[in-house]
Amino acid sequence: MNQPDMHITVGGVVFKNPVLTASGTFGYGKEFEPYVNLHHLGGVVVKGISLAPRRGNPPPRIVETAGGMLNAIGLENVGLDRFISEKIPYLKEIGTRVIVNILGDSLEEYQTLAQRLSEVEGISGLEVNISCPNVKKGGVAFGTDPAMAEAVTRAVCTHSTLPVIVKLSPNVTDISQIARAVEAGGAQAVSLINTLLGMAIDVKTRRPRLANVVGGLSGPAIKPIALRMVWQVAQAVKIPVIGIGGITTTEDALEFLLAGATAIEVGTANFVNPRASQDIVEGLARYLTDNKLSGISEVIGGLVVP
Amino acid sequence: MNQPDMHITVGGVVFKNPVLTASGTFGYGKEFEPYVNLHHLGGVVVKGISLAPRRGNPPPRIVETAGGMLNAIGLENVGLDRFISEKIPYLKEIGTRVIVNILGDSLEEYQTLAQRLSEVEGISGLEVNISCPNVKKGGVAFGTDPAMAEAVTRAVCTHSTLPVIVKLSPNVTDISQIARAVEAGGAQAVSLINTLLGMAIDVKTRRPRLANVVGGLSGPAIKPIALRMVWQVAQAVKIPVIGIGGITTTEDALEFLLAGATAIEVGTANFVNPRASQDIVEGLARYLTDNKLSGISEVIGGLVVP
Amino acid sequence: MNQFEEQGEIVRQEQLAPEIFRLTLTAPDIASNARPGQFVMVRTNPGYDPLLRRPLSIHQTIGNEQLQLMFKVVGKGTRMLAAMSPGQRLNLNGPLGHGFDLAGKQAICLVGGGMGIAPLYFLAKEILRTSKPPKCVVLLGARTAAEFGPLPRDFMDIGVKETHFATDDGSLGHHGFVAELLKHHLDPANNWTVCTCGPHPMMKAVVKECRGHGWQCQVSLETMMACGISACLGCAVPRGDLSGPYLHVCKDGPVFKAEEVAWL
Amino acid sequence: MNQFEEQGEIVRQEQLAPEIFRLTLTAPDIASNARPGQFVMVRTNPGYDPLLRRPLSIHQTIGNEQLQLMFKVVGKGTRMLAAMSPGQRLNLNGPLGHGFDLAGKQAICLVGGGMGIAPLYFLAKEILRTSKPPKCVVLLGARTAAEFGPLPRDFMDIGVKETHFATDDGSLGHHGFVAELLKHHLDPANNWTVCTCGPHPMMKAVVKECRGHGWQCQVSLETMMACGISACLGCAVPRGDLSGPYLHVCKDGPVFKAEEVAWL
Ligand SMILES: Cc1cc2nc3c(=O)[nH]c(=O)nc-3n(C[C@H](O)[C@H](O)[C@H](O)COP(=O)(O)OP(=O)(O)OC[C@H]3O[C@@H](n4cnc5c(N)ncnc54)[C@H](O)[C@@H]3O)c2cc1C
Ligand SMILES: Cc1cc2nc3c(=O)[nH]c(=O)nc-3n(C[C@H](O)[C@H](O)[C@H](O)COP(=O)(O)OP(=O)(O)OC[C@H]3O[C@@H](n4cnc5c(N)ncnc54)[C@H](O)[C@@H]3O)c2cc1C
Ligand SMILES: Cc1cc2nc3c(=O)[nH]c(=O)nc-3n(C[C@H](O)[C@H](O)[C@H](O)COP(=O)(O)O)c2cc1C
Ligand SMILES: Cc1cc2nc3c(=O)[nH]c(=O)nc-3n(C[C@H](O)[C@H](O)[C@H](O)COP(=O)(O)O)c2cc1C
Ligand code: FES
Ligand code: FES
Repeated sequence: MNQPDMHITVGGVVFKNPVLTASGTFGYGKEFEPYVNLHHLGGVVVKGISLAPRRGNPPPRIVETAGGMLNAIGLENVGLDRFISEKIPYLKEIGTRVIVNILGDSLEEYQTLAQRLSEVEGISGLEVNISCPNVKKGGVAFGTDPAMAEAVTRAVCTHSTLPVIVKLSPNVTDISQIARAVEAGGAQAVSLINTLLGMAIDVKTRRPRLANVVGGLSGPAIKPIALRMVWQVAQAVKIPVIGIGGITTTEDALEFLLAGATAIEVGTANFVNPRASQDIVEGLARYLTDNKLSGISEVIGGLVVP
Repeated sequence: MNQPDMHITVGGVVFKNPVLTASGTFGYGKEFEPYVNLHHLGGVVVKGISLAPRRGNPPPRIVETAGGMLNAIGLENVGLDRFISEKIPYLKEIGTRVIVNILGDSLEEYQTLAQRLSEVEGISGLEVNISCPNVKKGGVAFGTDPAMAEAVTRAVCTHSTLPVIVKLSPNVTDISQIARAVEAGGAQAVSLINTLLGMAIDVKTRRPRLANVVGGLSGPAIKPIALRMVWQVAQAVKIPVIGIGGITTTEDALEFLLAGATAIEVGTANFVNPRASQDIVEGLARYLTDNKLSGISEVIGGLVVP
Repeated sequence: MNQFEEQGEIVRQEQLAPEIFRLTLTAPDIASNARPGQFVMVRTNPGYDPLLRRPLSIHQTIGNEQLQLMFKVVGKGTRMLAAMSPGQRLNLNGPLGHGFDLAGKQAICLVGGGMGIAPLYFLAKEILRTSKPPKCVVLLGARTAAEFGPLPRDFMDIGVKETHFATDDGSLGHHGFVAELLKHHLDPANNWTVCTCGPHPMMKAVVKECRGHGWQCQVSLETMMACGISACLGCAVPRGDLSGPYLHVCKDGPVFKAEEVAWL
Repeated sequence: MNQFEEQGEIVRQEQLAPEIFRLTLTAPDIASNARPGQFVMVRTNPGYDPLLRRPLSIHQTIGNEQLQLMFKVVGKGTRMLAAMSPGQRLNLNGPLGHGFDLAGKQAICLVGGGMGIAPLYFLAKEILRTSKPPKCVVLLGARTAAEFGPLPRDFMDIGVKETHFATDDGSLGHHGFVAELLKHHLDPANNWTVCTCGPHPMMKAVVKECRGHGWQCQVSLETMMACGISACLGCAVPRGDLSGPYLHVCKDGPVFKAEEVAWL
């Protein structure tokens, strides 16, 4: 029997399968080397990178919730220079696509990141985080206003030779509207969702459980919301949609693909099961074989709405 | 030792304690009689009532998700007339406050409901559902636009002699803005959150698990989002805030009270543990006693943000 | 409403077939009020995964104190139930819904498929205990003989005279669908009341057969349920004529007259 | 990186005290690579409640195949672990983080409080096995004598000559804090290396005492952890001088030199 065809294309780049890992949940790839054959993955999206290194928020930074977790890492990262010198050499050798997640607090920072990363070998695309709810400046404003979202997208696209994926915030009234704005701005794809703003309180101390007070909710708990948004956005735009949010099993991944996602990213599940991303790659291949489907394209957008 | 003082006041009405039951999760009260001493509760919010009876959505209407559930009941209800003739006589006798949740698809329908219910004995307040995501007309538009939200509020308030609580939708970019609009419209209180729009797909049949395709997510999964919104709204408005969303245990209730909620509503938890509402009333009393607090007012808004 | 929430104490856990279990528990309030066809909502675990209670028919009551549930492991909740052992406590509430109505019936046939057999055992016991119908025929279907576990004997032991079987693989009785047994074994001269519980296509075939003969038919329906007590309105099914408000399985059922509901 | 994910098979579950358990499992890859002070991330259940893995120190390895975890039931995850029994499998990954560094140390004192004792047993075994320090003093604290379970004997059995105890209620040894034992039992003439693990206030007091004497001190820290493998950046702690990037307990620790981290 023929191997089913798992490849997908986003922004002109071919990925060997639709399973990527979500930014901030997979380190810089190397951390998962003991658990996953990295070259079996469709791609790795690395932790969000800013121009200068960032300390991030003070601890405590994470708290578990029902079926999920809150994080207020605050975009801690090594900064662009150390990312290029320390992380890229390893990432170039892992045998899969590397997408770099970028963030900034001004159009200029996004532009510079786009420009500088376009000159680096070994990168297959940029994922633009316009939605992180953790950092007080930057982030939120871009992702919740269509005009700003379009502006950042345009800034990145005009300064980059790489395919640009814009990562959308779910903390909005109408995510389709933002998706359309970003498409108009030139994005080759959108990915969604980033985390939902949430909070938890320690009733013993009467204090917030996160030093930052609020944080981003992720994990299986948010999957229904993410899936609904992916379905809405897939109908609203023509560019490929990458589905993210609570994907933990092969079935979860299939739900997003059926809803119209061309690819998916595995996030919090990497913490629960460090092999999750590879398990899903294998699970999808088995699903195609078991159902005698020739390729993953027979799944994407296959939802039947009677 | 003195009994701790559990009473709270919303819109000039005194409730014996801050624990209410959420609309649509407690039937018309009677359904829980075998499990709960209804007169021990702070109040009962009944299933949403429209002017005419509504069939609601076709089945399937519910699906379980990680730490939560989706519902697309579609606001099935017996309509105002049968509510008044069949349900009110029982509700008048249960020995606690009865709040009637109302919904309409025009300002006029809300007005009429407010007017007619103001003449009915045995009702302590109205909760105005401007946010239900299940019904294609009505609902959504009111709750996601500040001007419309203000308009419905004003329509209800000017036609009602009862305290008016406006129930907010979480499917918005800035819930504080809606809360302020509703306060300006004359609401005596706001309650939040209603359900978050979500979706689930049956990968075997490739069909949505809900006949309505999308539904409202509720349960412990959404608690962090609800708590964050309650905290934001409590800072944004001067009127009392009623916290709703995933409240299942006494600790959950305390989190909402600490975040600034004057009262809370127990929803999906009633399905998981039919005694949940009463357990929380008893748990709060025990908490006050154990911590030597004289009353629940020493908890409300007690969050310490360093 | 005679409904109760109880911390049932598990007294026995039996594995009847590879995936089929029978749990016996002490829950006197529920047991002493239960009628055949009613169900309970079971909290399968103290945590949030799975979150909701699971509806299970009452397989039988034993004396006034105990009740039995028979279930198939199909997912998380039933897997957790299967892992429970004697001495542990299980929170459940019930008895819920309306059971079968056999007042004044003369010739009764019970048709069960798969786990739909569960409530019929309670019903058979009750029929044999309370009345002496001229006929009580039991027709049971499953995928394989193994899936019946000890049930064939159980029905015999309580005094059912006539039991026929159908299996998908022919390993016991008729090789085919249980609904096909109706025409083989029910004397059309009698005015049968057929009570059926099982997979939807099976019940649909039974209903069709009954309609052809003008027999009365009572069906026990399953839907997703969040509350089981008529509070969530999640368990809606369309009426026979597809008009008017929906029926609610947990309150108006789970047992309906076949013509009350739609067979789509 | 010598890290492994294994389906450890549980070979023994012991209840040492009312809330304290010791789990022995076969996990050869992890066991044969573990060093004292390292930890594992344990998936306490196959479902989503609780969702995240739980970090637990390696209490000891037995041969090259087995490892032991010692834990206190404080919430859902540890309660689930306590309910597991021999024959069941537990998914865990490790060994993680950096352990204690005792290369060339002459006089070593281990100070453990509560569950902080867990990794120190492994450490004591290793010290006695690999080197012959002139001194190895063990100081253990708990709320009551019962909480120690069989540990006092266990430490004796492996050849620790000098063990002193402190309990909050005076039921064993010194009535008071374990940190107070340092000045009672450590000869200031020696150049001690103190290794400590336990509640934050206890370690803070130990660090202060060491600083007063100019003794080296290594501390094992606990924070909330989502991944345990340096991917989530959740386990941040401020550096000793409060400046620069945060340290990450799962990667830079859990064992740190006391002066590396801030004592707020
Ligand atoms: C009134 C009533 C009586 C029942 N009596 C019995 C019985 O006596 N014995 C028995 O084995 N089963 C019975 N069922 C079905 C039983 O409730 C489901 O098998 C059970 O809820 C599945 O739970 P789970 O967590 O193991 O599976 P899940 O993981 O929840 O689901 C596994 C599969 O079962 C389906 N399912 C889940 N919940 C229900 C539900 N409430 N109704 C129908 N299908 C469902 C899902 O769609 C899925 O395909 C009854 C159902 C109803 C409504
Ligand atoms: C490196 C490391 C090694 C550890 N070694 C051991 C050990 O050998 N034996 C042992 O009994 N415990 C150990 N712990 C603590 C252990 O991880 C927690 O007790 C456990 O995660 C609690 O899980 P739970 O689900 O039972 O409790 P939960 O319900 O999650 O929480 C109960 C309480 O414990 C706190 N808590 C939860 N998770 C953690 C965590 N990761 N770190 C600190 N506190 C937490 C919560 O804030 C809460 O107050 C270690 C922690 C770390 C970081
Ligand atoms: C600990 C943590 C750190 C994250 N850091 C980033 C980040 O740096 N950039 C970003 O775009 N998203 C970040 N995210 C969001 C995830 O990439 C993902 O969008 C989100 O967690 C939802 O997916 P999940 O439910 O599968 O985790 C982070 C999430 C977590 C849990
Ligand atoms: C089955 C169901 C029906 C509901 N019906 C209504 C309704 O009629 N009117 C309304 O305002 N909210 C309705 N809600 C929303 C709840 O009142 C509540 O706002 C929401 O479920 C969040 O709370 P929870 O997580 O505690 O359930 C319904 C929720 C559920 C689960
Ligand atoms: S299951 Fe809730 S109304 Fe029937
Ligand atoms: S626990 Fe995730 S980085 Fe340390």
